[in-house]
Amino acid sequence: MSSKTVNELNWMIGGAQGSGVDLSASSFARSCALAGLWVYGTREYYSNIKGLHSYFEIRTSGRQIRSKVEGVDLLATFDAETVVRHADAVNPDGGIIYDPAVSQTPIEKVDTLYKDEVRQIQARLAQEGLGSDVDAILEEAKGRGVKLFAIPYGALIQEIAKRLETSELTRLNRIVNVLAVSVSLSLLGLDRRYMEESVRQAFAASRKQKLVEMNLAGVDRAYEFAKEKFGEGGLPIRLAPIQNKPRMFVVGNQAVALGKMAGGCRLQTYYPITPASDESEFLEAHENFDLLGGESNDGKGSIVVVQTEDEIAAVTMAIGGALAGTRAATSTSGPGFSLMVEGMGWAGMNEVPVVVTLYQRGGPSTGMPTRTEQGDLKFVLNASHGEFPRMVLCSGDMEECFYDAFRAMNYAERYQLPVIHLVDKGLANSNMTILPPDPNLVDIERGKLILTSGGGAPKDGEYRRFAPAEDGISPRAVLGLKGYRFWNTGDEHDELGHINENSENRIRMMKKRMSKLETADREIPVTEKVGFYAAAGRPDVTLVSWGSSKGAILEGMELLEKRGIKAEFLQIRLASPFPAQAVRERLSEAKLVIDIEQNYSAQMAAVIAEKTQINIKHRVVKFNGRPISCNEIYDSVRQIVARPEANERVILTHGA
Amino acid sequence: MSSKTVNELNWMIGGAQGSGVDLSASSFARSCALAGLWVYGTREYYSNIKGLHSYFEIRTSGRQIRSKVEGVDLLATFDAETVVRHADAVNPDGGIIYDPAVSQTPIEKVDTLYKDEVRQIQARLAQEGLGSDVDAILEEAKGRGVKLFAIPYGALIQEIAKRLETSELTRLNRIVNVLAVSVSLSLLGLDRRYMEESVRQAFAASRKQKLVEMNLAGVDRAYEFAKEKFGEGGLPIRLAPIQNKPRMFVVGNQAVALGKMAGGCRLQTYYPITPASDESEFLEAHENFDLLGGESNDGKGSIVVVQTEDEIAAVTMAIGGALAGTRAATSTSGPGFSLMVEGMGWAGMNEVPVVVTLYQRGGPSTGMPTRTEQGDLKFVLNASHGEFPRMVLCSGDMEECFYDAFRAMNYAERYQLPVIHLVDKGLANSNMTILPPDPNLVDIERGKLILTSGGGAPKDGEYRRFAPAEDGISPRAVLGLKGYRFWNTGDEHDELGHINENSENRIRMMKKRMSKLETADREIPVTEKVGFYAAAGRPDVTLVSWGSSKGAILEGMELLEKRGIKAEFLQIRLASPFPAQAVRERLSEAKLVIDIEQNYSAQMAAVIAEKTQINIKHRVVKFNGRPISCNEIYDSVRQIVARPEANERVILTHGA
Amino acid sequence: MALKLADVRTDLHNDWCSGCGDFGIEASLQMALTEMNVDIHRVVIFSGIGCHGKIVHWTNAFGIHTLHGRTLPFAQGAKLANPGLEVIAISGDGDGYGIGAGHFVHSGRRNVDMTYIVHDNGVYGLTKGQASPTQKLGEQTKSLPQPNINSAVNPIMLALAAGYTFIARSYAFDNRHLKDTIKRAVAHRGLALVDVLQPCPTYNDIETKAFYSGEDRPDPSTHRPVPRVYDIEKTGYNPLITTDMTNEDVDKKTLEVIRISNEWGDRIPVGVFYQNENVPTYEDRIMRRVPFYLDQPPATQQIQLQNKKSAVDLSSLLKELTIGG
Amino acid sequence: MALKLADVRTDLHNDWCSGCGDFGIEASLQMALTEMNVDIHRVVIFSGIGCHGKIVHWTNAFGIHTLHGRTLPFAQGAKLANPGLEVIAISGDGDGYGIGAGHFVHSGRRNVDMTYIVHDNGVYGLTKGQASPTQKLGEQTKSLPQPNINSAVNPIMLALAAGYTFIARSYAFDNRHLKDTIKRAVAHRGLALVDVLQPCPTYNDIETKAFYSGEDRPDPSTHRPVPRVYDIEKTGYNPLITTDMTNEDVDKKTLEVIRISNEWGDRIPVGVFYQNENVPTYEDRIMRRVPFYLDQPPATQQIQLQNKKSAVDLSSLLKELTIGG
Ligand SMILES: Cc1ncc(C[n+]2csc(CCOP(=O)(O)OP(=O)(O)O)c2C)c(N)n1
Ligand SMILES: Cc1ncc(C[n+]2csc(CCOP(=O)(O)OP(=O)(O)O)c2C)c(N)n1
Ligand code: SF4
Ligand code: SF4
Ligand SMILES: [Mg+2]
Ligand SMILES: [Mg+2]
Repeated sequence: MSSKTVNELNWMIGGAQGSGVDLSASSFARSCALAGLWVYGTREYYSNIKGLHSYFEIRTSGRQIRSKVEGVDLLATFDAETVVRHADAVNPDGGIIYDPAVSQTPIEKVDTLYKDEVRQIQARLAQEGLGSDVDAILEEAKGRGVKLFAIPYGALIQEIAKRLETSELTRLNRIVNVLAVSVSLSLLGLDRRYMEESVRQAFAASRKQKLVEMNLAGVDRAYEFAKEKFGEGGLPIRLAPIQNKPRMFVVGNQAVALGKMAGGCRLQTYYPITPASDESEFLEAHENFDLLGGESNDGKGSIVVVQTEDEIAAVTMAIGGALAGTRAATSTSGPGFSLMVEGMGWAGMNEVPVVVTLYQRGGPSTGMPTRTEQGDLKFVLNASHGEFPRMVLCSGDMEECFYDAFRAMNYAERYQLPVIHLVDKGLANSNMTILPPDPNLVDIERGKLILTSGGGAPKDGEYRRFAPAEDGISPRAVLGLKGYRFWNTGDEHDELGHINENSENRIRMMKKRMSKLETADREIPVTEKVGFYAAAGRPDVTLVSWGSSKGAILEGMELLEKRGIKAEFLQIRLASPFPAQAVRERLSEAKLVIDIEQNYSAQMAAVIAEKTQINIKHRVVKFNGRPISCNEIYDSVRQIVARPEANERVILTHGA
Repeated sequence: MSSKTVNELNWMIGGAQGSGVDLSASSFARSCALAGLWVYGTREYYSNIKGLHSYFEIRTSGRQIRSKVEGVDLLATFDAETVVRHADAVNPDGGIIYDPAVSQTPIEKVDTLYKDEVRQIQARLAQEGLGSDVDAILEEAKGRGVKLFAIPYGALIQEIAKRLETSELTRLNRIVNVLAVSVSLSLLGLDRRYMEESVRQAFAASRKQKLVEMNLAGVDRAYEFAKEKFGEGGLPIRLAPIQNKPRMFVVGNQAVALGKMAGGCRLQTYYPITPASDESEFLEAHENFDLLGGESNDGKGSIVVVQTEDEIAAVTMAIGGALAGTRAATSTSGPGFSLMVEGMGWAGMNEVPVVVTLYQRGGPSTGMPTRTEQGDLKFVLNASHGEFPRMVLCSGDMEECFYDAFRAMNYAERYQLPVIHLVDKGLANSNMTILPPDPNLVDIERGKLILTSGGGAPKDGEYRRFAPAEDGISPRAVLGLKGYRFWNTGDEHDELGHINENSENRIRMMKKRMSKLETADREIPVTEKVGFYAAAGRPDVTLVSWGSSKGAILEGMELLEKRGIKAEFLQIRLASPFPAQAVRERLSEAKLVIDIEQNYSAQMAAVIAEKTQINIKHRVVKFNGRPISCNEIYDSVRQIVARPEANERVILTHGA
Repeated sequence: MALKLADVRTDLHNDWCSGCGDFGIEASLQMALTEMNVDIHRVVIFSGIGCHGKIVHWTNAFGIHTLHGRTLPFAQGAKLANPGLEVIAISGDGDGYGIGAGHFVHSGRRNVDMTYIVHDNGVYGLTKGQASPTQKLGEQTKSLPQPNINSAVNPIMLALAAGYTFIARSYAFDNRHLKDTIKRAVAHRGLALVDVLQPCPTYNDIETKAFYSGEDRPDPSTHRPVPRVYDIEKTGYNPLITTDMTNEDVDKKTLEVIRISNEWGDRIPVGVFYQNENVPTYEDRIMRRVPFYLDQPPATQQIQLQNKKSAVDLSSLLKELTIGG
Repeated sequence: MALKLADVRTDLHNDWCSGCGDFGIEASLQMALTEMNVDIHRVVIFSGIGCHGKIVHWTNAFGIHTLHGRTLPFAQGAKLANPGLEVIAISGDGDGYGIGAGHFVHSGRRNVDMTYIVHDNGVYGLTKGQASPTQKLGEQTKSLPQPNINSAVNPIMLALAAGYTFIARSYAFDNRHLKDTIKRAVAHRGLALVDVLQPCPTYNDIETKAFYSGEDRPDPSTHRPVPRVYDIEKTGYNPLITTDMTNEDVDKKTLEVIRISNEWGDRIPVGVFYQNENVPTYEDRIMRRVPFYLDQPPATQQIQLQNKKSAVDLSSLLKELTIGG
């Protein structure tokens, strides 16, 4: 069996929302992680609470991985729909686990498929001379070499019920998930103890011993059954434990939450919205946290999380908090941000540090709430009427989510302006194993903040909140600080903060505010502005991108290199102030530049054109709401490199 | 007296808000217009109801004029502040009308001056060795050659009271305005009958005979007094009647309102905001209007104007109306638009024709509510999360306000998308004489609208609101039309309008929507996209601009030409879809290009860079909230042409 | 030609959770549509964002699924543009009483002749169960990490304060009552609110179906559950404000509405709380300014002539603005 | 050290119209500030956009002139970040009851311990006199082209429905009453509303100073005007909700509040309508979750160590998320 690939797997599980698919996926991932493997998982689901189809892909590997890959090695299903939707994604030498009880289900009876989808599948099967039910789909797969593993879930559950001497079949039915995962792991040859531990950890919080027992019985029976029935299963992949170092297993919005916490955020306001609210709920669930060497309050710090009546209140309440001197943030998605723009302008005008984490999702309007997109870049760069400075950070991966969330809090206070931290659903809902982030890599920098009377005391006795300053940044006092009275207004104002419409004052204040962006541009090291990943050798192609495409691009580059195409990668991390010089330098030397983005119009390319007058002719865009895979990067770049003139704009379409 | 300039005058009047300055200005302008002269007037005022300083400049001429000019020929004042603020703007051979009763007022007693302003003026006077009161200012002016005309308003009013045998001195005091205007006109030699007629017209609506009498008595006494006292006054300017053709005398927001009305708008929603609400109030005051050849309803049509609870309601209510089949619009300024962006996205997603007239004003945030700016361009181009097509029209003058308002209604229905009509405070609050616009120059084009059952009937019996179409535009039915049921949702949807998250459907729908911009770009004639004003001969410089700078640029070009600088002018009228080809063609041939804008960052230059990769290095910007004058154009362009390398960015600062 | 239920249902897959009270509301609404004396082609249903919002897709009438919290202004825009439409606006409690509270209040001030149904389930369903504005202070439904920190609004009282002229409450699983209430709301001249108590089995484990139907408290003699929900009109309560009532009478009625609306716990009142047709509708008010409004509302006016030119005769207006001549 | 009025005034030029009721409110507020037992350095005043909004610039305390309609969320943010601040939020009636109605309602549900003063002049002053939400249906103030088309809200009732725990009304030109009411509002534990009847001589020619003071109706014997405004507390009314009251008592009081608040015309009630300190404040509610909230609120927590590193010890959290090891 030496021809087997070891520890390179893409596993998929699907099922109705709310039927426990998420639990399956995480217990699979956890088992792998417990075995020391690296994991990268993505989640796809509809804007629905229960019943519509959702699926997870879990990649696992012996080395760290950070993107989605095309082709499923093993597809675990327990309903008809998952077979129908995903069988065609299974690699020719992969496998499908299915329930023989659903194999007779006609396609048109899967009523959570759209009518068009049913018609398309039926037409395809008809063309191949196949029937029109799940069996036909399975047959089709088998024809391609896919191995089929029938699991009589019902019978297995009956047996387990007997063993446990229980009659709670409804509850037991839920262990169908554990069965599917366990059969998978057995087929892949991973020792059952990882799955057992995974189950124990999963139910640790609930403290329901009964539940743990049931599930462990499921693991037991499933491993047994698979061994008996399929032996080694004939799959070309094996999973083998490799080490045992601790790893964090996080989703993107947790990484952001941790970064905010470490970065000093003590007031988070939010209005519920997918996929942002998970972050706020995580913060709320951890509102009391440990302090280093703190004696007072039992060494506890805390964050106040407020659910507001809408996003207008969320942003303005955060601003109110920031005025009082706390680091304040809010978190939202496109529709919510659309309501925040007036507040952003006020913060810009009054030089208030406030951070908005924006989880981009499919737009416009309500769009595709649970799908990913990078469609809000130009909006946030220009949001709100009039002109004021703002900073925009774009995170490309889990680690950047953490550090950028931390840095956003710093930037906001250092430059006294609103900061937008751009992430997206792809990051927010992906989970992966990473090495624990180190909060000590970033200092807390509060800039010209006056927290105590006497600090940065005004020379002439009168505190002037908007006093002129070389770098545009005036010493900032907080509400309630004796001797530092100030005023704020959304109107143009004088140095004290009172309304002032005088022409010279206006010009001075506009210049002062806008010049802060130049200060930031000067002070921030280029490594925080762009990421650069050189090619091994003289590059054939320069890829430019931002945000969550990063992982797929880095892995796509490896694939390209294997085929002799040397790619380098310029990742824009700071969209405002825009690192025009760095970008111009990189791009003006480039041979062939390809802009890669998850939106329709290649928004970053537009920004680059505006800021550098470099027109990136070649563009790879994806806007179907599904994240980019490394293979799509590989394919599209190869296509363009092969025939640049014929492929100026490549639209990626993968993803079910 | 043949050395006198005839019919070229810049007259200014100032005073406290609410003290009747606006009435004075319009009666002056009206008198000139009655004499057949062309008029152009601008208004400056604070965000205040009563008491703070406001002033009007009225230019009048024998030929049509369309911009502000530097230097005042005759300054009419009746308070101290106006003298203090504006005396220095009076041309050396001009004049100042003032009340000797205020000449002893110390500068620091003018408490509506900001403290800084007081200090500055005092310092200036001290340096010149002058006192520190109004007299000192007058003396300073006199030193420059300015003529002073003292009008003892109080005494004159007493006399008039006696003549009229009235004791209503408080009411009579208000005729101080009429006195100042009449003295002005007398000094300028315009026959008093124009002023008399002007007074009659001004009070025609109020039907208060007494008021008319009082004011006519004022005209009488003022002319008398001026004649006695100053004779011809020694001013180098005369006004002489030239013809008597009817002219419209309009302010910008009336021009927009008329264009909307003619353009078929029948539902206007609004939330009060400066300087937009005047338009809605004009519409409301004229909600019942005449129809051509209409028999029903006594030949009356009507528009429903709704004051909403906020701008979110304004835009969504307009959208609701549009869905029912009416042409619907709303009107706002920056802060209001900031609240409308979510609604815009919904309209974009659901392909609903809705028009938003955006009166730009000084930003960001509350900014300078009564001052002008062109600061919202990039915001409206990118407003709201995600990507959807929108059109953006930019009007450059009164006539364009009318025709663009009309066309905006057409475009919205033809391309089934939200249209933003960008104007600004400079246009909205300026008034001028124009030839009456001709609504017949534009056809009403409703595009693929189905208003009656059977029109554009669906082939397969089922109406599909978002049916695919070559040009991206599907036949559009309205709510309540039998046989044409449809659904809408902000979510991505199928052809019927139901939620659909399928990947292929998503790609198809995104392409369909976005392609409408290409259709519009193809169909709309270039003359509606850009204005082009050639130089007389081979141009030395190409000016690029948009919106209300147009008038100043055209007149500035004339001034430049006199000094031998030949300028051509490219006016961007359609900002989306952006006429990239036309602009690229014009600019790539240009020798020296100067971008002129009324904002801080030269936003249109950024858009041009993005769309054409042409970087316009030279920029003239103004962001102090005061409109550009033709002289500022002249000066700044001359400065750049003389030394291009030393003057990449010129900031204009004029205006009190 | 009488409509059948199937006529007013689309054939789309309904993706609400099984047991969701929304099904009851959908069925009642659709039954009301078949029984009502209105032309179904003129019926337009608006909804907001939330689980409830999908109702328009399951219903075979013009269906506009709007933005979160904005149902009311969208709906009013359509109705004012074409008063011939029969407009039914639908919200969730988060949508309508939460983010939409401002519109809720101001719509009452207008009294546009239409119906407003609110799916009141105490939670934000579609965003996974956060507390909605009708959830009580200190309650802790399933998915809350901590007890609810905000006090609840009383929608009946809020509606009264805002000026709604028809205020009712019903219960999602009392089909007949809900259907009849919707019919009465539609028939009402003016803005009609129907607050519908709606179990959300997925996230609200407090105000469940069992709770409303009193399954925890069987009648000692019959052993059958005693429902908490009771119909105030069956107790003899009369919601009508009539023209012959004195100001004191009206005051008294108002106070009674509020008193009853505060009942919760063992007795939960449903029924029509308040109906007052003596307040002019917004349409009536427009008519005073625009005499031909109802004959030629915005949506049906001819705006162009045969030759495509504007139908408007601007001449008198232009004259008004013209000087000289 | 007692403050003098001059200490709490800035020396800026005040640009309200002469005779404006805002002057009365300003004076009363400033007098209250001098008389109140709070450290003026901890006082922060928030205002909205409108004529009223400029009040913070004339007042010598921290002054935040916010956005139109958003006064309340700004103010709550500051108060929650630092509960040691004495926060006074100020709105116009357009600002607070119009565009801000949603925040108005939801702030009531929170009951943050602060004061909210509304300048209630029946118009949108700063945008030139459009009708505000408190202007009555059919009224036509000076600058309206047509009679007002919307019904008025009753702010007292709305506040009650929303959960305000102190609800008062006063009159801009009754300095003493207004000042005292503001002091009581500030002293109140919880969210306190003071609706202030404010003449706008420029745009509201109906509810004028003369109207409120009854200049059109002299007492037949004394020939002195009989003011319309009367103090309910002087008639023996007691606004307090006490812990020993039964539910029925509370209900009765509530209904009385509403009944009185509906009075308008010949008798216009002012005074404290309702005060209930038995409802926990939002701060109390936070304390149940975050025990050290009041000692170490967000604004005063140390977030960094001496060496500039984060003060947070993430290790237990990271462990929670860690697998293996
Ligand atoms: C502006 C905006 N903010 C937030 C959301 C996210 N969102 C979707 S549904 C929902 C709440 C729905 O609650 P409710 O109105 O009670 O409806 P239910 O799901 O309970 O039927 C929210 C907050 C959104 N779509 N738009
Ligand atoms: C979002 C937004 N919309 C509109 C405005 C314009 N605006 C300025 S003041 C005002 C109304 C003020 O009325 P009110 O709150 O009653 O205050 P008052 O002037 O009467 O004191 C409005 C609508 C604005 N500033 N912001
Ligand atoms: S989450 Fe609740 S409201 Fe939404 S569909 Fe499920 S049960 Fe119904
Ligand atoms: S407009 Fe009215 S509210 Fe505003 S300052 Fe003048 S009088 Fe006062
Ligand atoms: Mg709900
Ligand atoms: Mg007001």
